[in-house]
Amino acid sequence: MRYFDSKVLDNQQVAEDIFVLRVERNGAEAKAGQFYMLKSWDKELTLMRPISVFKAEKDELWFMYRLVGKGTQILSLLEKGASIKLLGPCGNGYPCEKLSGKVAVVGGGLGVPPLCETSKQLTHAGVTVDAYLGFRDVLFGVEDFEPWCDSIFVSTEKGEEGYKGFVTDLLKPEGYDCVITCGPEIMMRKVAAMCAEADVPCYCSLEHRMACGIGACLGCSIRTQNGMKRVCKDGPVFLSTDLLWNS
Amino acid sequence: MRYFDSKVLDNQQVAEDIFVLRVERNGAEAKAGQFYMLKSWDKELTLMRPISVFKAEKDELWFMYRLVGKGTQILSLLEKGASIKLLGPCGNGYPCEKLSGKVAVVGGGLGVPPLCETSKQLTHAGVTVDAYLGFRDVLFGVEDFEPWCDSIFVSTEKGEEGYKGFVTDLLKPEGYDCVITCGPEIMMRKVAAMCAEADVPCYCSLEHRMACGIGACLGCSIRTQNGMKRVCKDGPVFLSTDLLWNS
Amino acid sequence: MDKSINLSVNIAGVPFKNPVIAASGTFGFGEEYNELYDVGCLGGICSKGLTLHPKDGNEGIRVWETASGMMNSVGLQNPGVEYFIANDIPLMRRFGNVLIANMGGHSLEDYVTGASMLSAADIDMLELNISCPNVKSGGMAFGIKADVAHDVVKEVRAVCKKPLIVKLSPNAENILEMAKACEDAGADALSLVNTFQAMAIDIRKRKPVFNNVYAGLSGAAIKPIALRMVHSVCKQVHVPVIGIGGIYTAEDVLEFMMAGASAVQIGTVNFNDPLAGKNVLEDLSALCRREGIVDINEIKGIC
Amino acid sequence: MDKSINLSVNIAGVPFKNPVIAASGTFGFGEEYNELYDVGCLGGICSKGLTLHPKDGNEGIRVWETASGMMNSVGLQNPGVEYFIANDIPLMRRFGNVLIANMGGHSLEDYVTGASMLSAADIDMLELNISCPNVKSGGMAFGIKADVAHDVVKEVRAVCKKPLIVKLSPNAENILEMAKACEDAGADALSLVNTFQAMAIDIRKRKPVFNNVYAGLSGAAIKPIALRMVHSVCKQVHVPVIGIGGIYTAEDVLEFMMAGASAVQIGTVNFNDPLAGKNVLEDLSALCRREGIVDINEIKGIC
Ligand SMILES: Cc1cc2nc3c(=O)[nH]c(=O)nc-3n(C[C@H](O)[C@H](O)[C@H](O)COP(=O)(O)OP(=O)(O)OC[C@H]3O[C@@H](n4cnc5c(N)ncnc54)[C@H](O)[C@@H]3O)c2cc1C
Ligand SMILES: Cc1cc2nc3c(=O)[nH]c(=O)nc-3n(C[C@H](O)[C@H](O)[C@H](O)COP(=O)(O)OP(=O)(O)OC[C@H]3O[C@@H](n4cnc5c(N)ncnc54)[C@H](O)[C@@H]3O)c2cc1C
Ligand SMILES: Cc1cc2nc3c(=O)[nH]c(=O)nc-3n(C[C@H](O)[C@H](O)[C@H](O)COP(=O)(O)O)c2cc1C
Ligand SMILES: Cc1cc2nc3c(=O)[nH]c(=O)nc-3n(C[C@H](O)[C@H](O)[C@H](O)COP(=O)(O)O)c2cc1C
Ligand code: FES
Ligand code: FES
Repeated sequence: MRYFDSKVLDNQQVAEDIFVLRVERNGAEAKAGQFYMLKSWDKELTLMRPISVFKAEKDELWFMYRLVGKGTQILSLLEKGASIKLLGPCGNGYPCEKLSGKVAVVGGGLGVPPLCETSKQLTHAGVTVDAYLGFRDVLFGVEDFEPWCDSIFVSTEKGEEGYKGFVTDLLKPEGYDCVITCGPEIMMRKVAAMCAEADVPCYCSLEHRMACGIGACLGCSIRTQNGMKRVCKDGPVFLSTDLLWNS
Repeated sequence: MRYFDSKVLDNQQVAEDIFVLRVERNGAEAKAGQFYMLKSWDKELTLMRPISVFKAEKDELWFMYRLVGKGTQILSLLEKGASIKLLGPCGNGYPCEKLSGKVAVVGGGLGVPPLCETSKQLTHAGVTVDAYLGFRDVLFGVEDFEPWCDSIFVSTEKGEEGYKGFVTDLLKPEGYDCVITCGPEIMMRKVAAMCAEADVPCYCSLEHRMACGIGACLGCSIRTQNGMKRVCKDGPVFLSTDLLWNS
Repeated sequence: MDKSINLSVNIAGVPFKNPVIAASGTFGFGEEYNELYDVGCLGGICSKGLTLHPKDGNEGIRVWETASGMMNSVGLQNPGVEYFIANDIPLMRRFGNVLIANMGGHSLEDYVTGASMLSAADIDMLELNISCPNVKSGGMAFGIKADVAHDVVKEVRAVCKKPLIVKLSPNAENILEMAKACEDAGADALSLVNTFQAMAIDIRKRKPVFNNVYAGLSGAAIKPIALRMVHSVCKQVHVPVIGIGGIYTAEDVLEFMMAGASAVQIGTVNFNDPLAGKNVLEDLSALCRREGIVDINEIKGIC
Repeated sequence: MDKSINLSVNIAGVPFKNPVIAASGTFGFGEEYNELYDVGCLGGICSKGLTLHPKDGNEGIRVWETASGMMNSVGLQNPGVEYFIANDIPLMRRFGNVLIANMGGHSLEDYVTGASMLSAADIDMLELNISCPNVKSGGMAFGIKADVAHDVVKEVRAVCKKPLIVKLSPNAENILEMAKACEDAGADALSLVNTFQAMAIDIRKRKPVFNNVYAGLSGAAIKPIALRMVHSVCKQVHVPVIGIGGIYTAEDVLEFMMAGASAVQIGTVNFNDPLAGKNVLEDLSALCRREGIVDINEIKGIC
């Protein structure tokens, strides 16, 4: 866990509202499924913004984010060379090193990017990966999965690209040793339920509003089967069977 | 009085802490001694910042400002092409068109820049201008007075350049039909007193914290011989004999 | 502006073409901002705070920027009720929107005399400021204790022929008791909040920034507290409530109306964006369309 | 840090190496921030708010950003006094600075039992939170009315063997009466302010953001109000006061100390800058040098 200054290497719009930010890594760690708290402002905004690691390259950290509000707006305006502060790596991440055999990564919307680094780290751990990636209408980041995945299944809600409907329609958990999912809660609940039925372990990555990002403020606590857990520190990755989906 | 979007044409540091900002004029008016309320932020700062017109060129407005706090800091980072909002022209300005003969402009510190446009407009009005410009240590803007002034007298506190001491030591109001002054209150009071003694009319340009800049909030009111006056609307230029120097 | 969306509201029988009103003390008598846009587009304008007799206001620094807000210690500088009636009302009338005279005071007698003069003049509503924290002699007390407020409102109510808005101070000991006391005493509407008593120190001079030491905080900084107060007051009173405090955007207007306000006032934002009145209104009708709101009154108090 | 400047302060007999203390609820038990810098450099650390029994805290959204501030509705999630004593105190002790246990409660009995347990444990001071506005059942009431506060402080005082700080709520009906009541009841020091009761509405969902509807506002937004409260309380009480509320910078620290505070707590700023504690301290000694302050106690209360 470090708090450090970094430099923007690149910040590109890759789809409507979707940007990829590349920053100097400065030796920072990044397990698949971990995230960083980012800020490129001083005190104009109170809080830093949690963004997952999209890719951890040798000297670079990549983040893929959607412009949704004030913070991501400011991020979206960053130009090469700009300063940015990073706090992280935050959270536990996926236990890639403990997995084996065949794993499905199931992502929806902005849950897709963190699964890219995850697919890579799984592949490096000798795991075979299939990706199931669901989008509303426009695809982003799909090609980044290609080096790491056996098969890639894509869906859009109205069928603009790939399968028409939800990506969960395509998934058959039975064929996998483990399922890893990240995306809207409604999707993850569905994936979790399917995995429970098929008796396949399922890891979910949660989102929650965060203040500190490091476990100090209890702003992101959720009730789980094992008591209160901090999404930022004890998560964001939880075994689906530990979750209560209490929202 | 207009509130309009403009573009930064240039923003140069001309001395330690001193910057010259050039923006598109967009047909806006600018009498000598008037000022604009500027902002290049959205809501990160609550208020706009009052800055006097340093030069009104055909298609450009020039401002010279000192970096003192958050607002001027943000201004100082503006690059060519950046957007900036202007509200103005604000205030009454100097009555250049009503003056004749020989006029002394007496400026101190950041009171110097507004006297540059003033010297120009006086010259255009057929008036002969002498400039008395006082600085702490470093000079700025002096060469800009050259086209418009007969003589230019310069002082610094420790004598780094020009006369060592205060610029008021150099001034002899007797020789002028009118004296125009802008700068620290202590300097203007001295100038006003000397003019009173010599029975020469003296115009002073005041500073006051401002919120609206257009006369609506009464945040900048001062007590004068003629009752309460708004520096932003009824001023910033006052006849010295109207002032009470109540601070 | 989108004509298919109804933004008009009614407060104590007075129709407003929309719920956005300029807040007292931040908008003069409308003249200055009218140079920048037609201020008649606003639902209404509250005059700067009047007192029976003319006042010069406070000495020294009067405005000071703070994080997402500002402090002011204008101290009710104004030309007095008589001058206002003779000179400013006719000018304000040209705007064609609701004319609200805002009045403060130092004594019960001044309040009553001023109110009866104003209510006999050509104004639409009287807004009684029982809250200005800047005037040392009195001022404060009326807005702090509910029973004191009750007395002044009752007396003013007795002489006031126009709908009476009572403007509450967030410095009140108990904002709910205060609201109920004013309602009981005959207020036709309540507006809240006025500024929060606050302080700034100039560490270089080692002195308070303001001659009066304390001054009033306004702006976005106070919005969450103001919204809470408006919400809780709306749940307790039956008269219409006008929400005030850090309202900068159309979204803020909806928040306050969802909390129960019938209309809002915008103050500090005028300094940040001199076209705020116009901009907030334009954004409001676009926002209503986006949120599927056909009549702004639909969402009033749904939270 | 500049060793020639004395930053050490004393509060109720407890020496602090400097006046910058981490505020309760924003700093955990110090562990997490200690991964980023040596939190032992701070004058002291207030533990997260404890209650006699463990608490899960509130459901739903717990933190929400606002203009220059944030709201929280954590609801006193904590492991309970017993667990804290057994597990967290030993960890906190390693930091080598002043250990302040912050405790809230729902009933007089819980306060008294918790306080006597804590005061028998290895803590330096007890900070009694009579103000948390998040817990529906009780919590609020203690911090609103001076007479209720007096009772709880008196009972706690009777069982507490350690210096007792009482932390005041800005939602108190009358902050001066509250301060005096707590002083009368035996508080050795006062700390203020806790968060302001506030509200946010999600206009898209047309619902309050927080399950509890209201939540606590903190951060730079509240600084001017907090400073005013600290200033006025300092003028009225004889016990030392710890200033809290939107303190982000070394300049802010000096403002609060010039207003009369003996020390300060920093809360929300830790989220904005995880190294805030260290940075504020470093800046503070540079600022003192620039301002010609040799001993920080010199400027205490000069405004
Ligand atoms: C562990 C984690 C990983 C994330 N990874 C990504 C990612 O890789 N790419 C991406 O685009 N987004 C990601 N998000 C969501 C991202 O944090 C928010 O979209 C972002 O904070 C919005 O900030 P804003 O200022 O633009 O929006 P605003 O709505 O203005 O933000 C206001 C406040 O709400 C918080 N907030 C708003 N939306 C969310 C949200 N969905 N989740 C948590 N907090 C939120 C903000 O952090 C801020 O504190 C992640 C969230 C979490 C918790
Ligand atoms: C009519 C007028 C004309 C001016 N012309 C110039 C000019 O040509 N060049 C120049 O460098 N400066 C000029 N000033 C001063 C300039 O407005 C301030 O230096 C500037 O506002 C500081 O803003 P800040 O955010 O950097 O400082 P901060 O101290 O952070 O500002 C905080 C607040 O105080 C106000 N403020 C701070 N200093 C002053 C000041 N001296 N006068 C008025 N308000 C102040 C700011 O506007 C802001 O509202 C003028 C001021 C006035 C009133
Ligand atoms: C400069 C200034 C002057 C004010 N003068 C008055 C006044 O005379 N009478 C009054 O009732 N309120 C006055 N107020 C309070 C505002 O009307 C409003 O209640 C307050 O500023 C909160 O709203 P805002 O956050 O939108 O500014 C004044 C506010 C400011 C900033
Ligand atoms: C997330 C969060 C949790 C808090 N929890 C507590 C608490 O448990 N006990 C307490 O006395 N104060 C608590 N507070 C209040 C702070 O200690 C502090 O009084 C307040 O935030 C104002 O200071 P600030 O503006 O520097 O944050 C909490 C504040 C925040 C932001
Ligand atoms: S965000 Fe602070 S504990 Fe998770
Ligand atoms: S700044 Fe508002 S009246 Fe002058």
